[in-house]
Amino acid sequence: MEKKQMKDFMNTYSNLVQRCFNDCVTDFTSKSLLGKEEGCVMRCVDKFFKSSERIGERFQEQNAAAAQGAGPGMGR
Amino acid sequence: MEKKQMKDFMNTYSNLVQRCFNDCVTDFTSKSLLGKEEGCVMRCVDKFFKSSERIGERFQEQNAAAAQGAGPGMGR
Amino acid sequence: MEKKQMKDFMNTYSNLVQRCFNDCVTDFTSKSLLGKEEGCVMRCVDKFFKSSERIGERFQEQNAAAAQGAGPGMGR
Amino acid sequence: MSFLFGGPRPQPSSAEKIAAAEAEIEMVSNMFNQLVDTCTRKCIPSQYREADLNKGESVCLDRCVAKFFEVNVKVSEKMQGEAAQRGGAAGGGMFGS
Amino acid sequence: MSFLFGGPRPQPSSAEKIAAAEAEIEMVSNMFNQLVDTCTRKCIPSQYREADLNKGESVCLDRCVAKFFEVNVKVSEKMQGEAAQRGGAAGGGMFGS
Amino acid sequence: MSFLFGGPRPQPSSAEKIAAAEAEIEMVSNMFNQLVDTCTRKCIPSQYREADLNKGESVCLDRCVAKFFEVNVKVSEKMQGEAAQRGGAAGGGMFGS
Repeated sequence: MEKKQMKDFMNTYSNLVQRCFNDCVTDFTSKSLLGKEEGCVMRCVDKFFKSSERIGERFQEQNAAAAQGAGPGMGR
Repeated sequence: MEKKQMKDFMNTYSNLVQRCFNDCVTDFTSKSLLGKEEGCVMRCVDKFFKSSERIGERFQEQNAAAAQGAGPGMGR
Repeated sequence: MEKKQMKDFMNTYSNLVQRCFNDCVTDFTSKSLLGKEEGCVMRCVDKFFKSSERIGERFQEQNAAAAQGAGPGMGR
Repeated sequence: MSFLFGGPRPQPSSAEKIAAAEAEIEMVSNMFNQLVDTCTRKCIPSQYREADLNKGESVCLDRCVAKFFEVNVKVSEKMQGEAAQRGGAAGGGMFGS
Repeated sequence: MSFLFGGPRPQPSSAEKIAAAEAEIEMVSNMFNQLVDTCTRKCIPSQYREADLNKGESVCLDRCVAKFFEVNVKVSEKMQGEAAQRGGAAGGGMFGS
Repeated sequence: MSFLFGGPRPQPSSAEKIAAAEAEIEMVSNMFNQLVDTCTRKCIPSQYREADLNKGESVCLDRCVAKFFEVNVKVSEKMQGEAAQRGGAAGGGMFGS
């Protein structure tokens, strides 16, 4: 199960890098990151973690509500 | 192998939900699904299964043809 | 590990086919590949391998540099 | 994820129970990853002008999660309904009622 | 999927046969999922105005599947050709002739 | 991928070492696939007018790889920094300093 956790972490990390790279790095006339690209990547990472955290909170609430309201009544 | 089937089913289900959500749910000024969003999702699911079924039929025909016409002759 | 290699190969192959199909095949008024679609697919495959090769070379250089310059100094 | 596996069923063997539990864990984990992917795409502009979530983005994420759950419920109810129609008496299938 | 594994080869061991069979099953399954993904994207507009496939969509799906197979054949022939050129006499590789 | 696992740590058990090595191999392999996917999307126009890489495309790929590594370094440094702040003395975590 620890292996699974490491894999999950790796996946999250890879997706994060790919997304932030994709969204922020668009200039290939230079070989090094531009200042604005680096800033964008840093904010992208921050924002991704804050978003994931907020989504995680809502996700747990919804899951808890679904578990309680069980069965048919929960789909409203 | 049963585990594999379950996994495949899960993947299909997840992809279906993600696609229909993505294509149909675009309004985030409300917290509940709008009538038109729900309708869109339902038609999306129906259409996805009908498409998969049709693609599956064609896929099997092509596979059978490939197996028979074997080798070089089959690529026409 | 050989199984892993086969899987990797399959993944590469599938992604390649999907990408070249997606980018090159856009006409569904005919049942057979058009000449220009086939040409596009062939060039797409060639270009994909040449790109992968070049990326692989750069990737190894960067990895080697990272391993040598170890730790803090490498991130420039 | 009770809406996905709900309803009474014939008692499963313990191997089946474990497989179902593992599948459920993976399902929940996948669903969460999809949620993050989908809702950030829907709610967070890709310019990343600020590191913090602003009010509008936060509210959008909350609503996106709620709607995503609702869609899951609707889709799984629909699939259960159809499986029940087809499967009839037999039962025991993935979405058997 | 005979076009992917075609041609005479030195007899493989049974472990190799099993591995190849498993790989082929997974390959076919992946290919089908890709087909569904790709061809629905190409042929089904994302507004979902109707639950049924209309005539145009149905025909488009049929042609899409046919063309997808054709592309698979062309690509694998191309790769086999190149592997044969490089590999020369030795053989036994994935796409060995 | 030393920037991902860098820095002194308490000696790990050999099982941990093997798990870390396997994870690293898979990580590198995934990263390479992502690189290919991302950089070809960024640098190769999807019309495929010619089979060869032209000068502009080649240079774009080189720079794309360099920038991708740089982003990996920045992101992992950032995550290590934050993990260090939170984790404090304990250490031993994935990104423990």
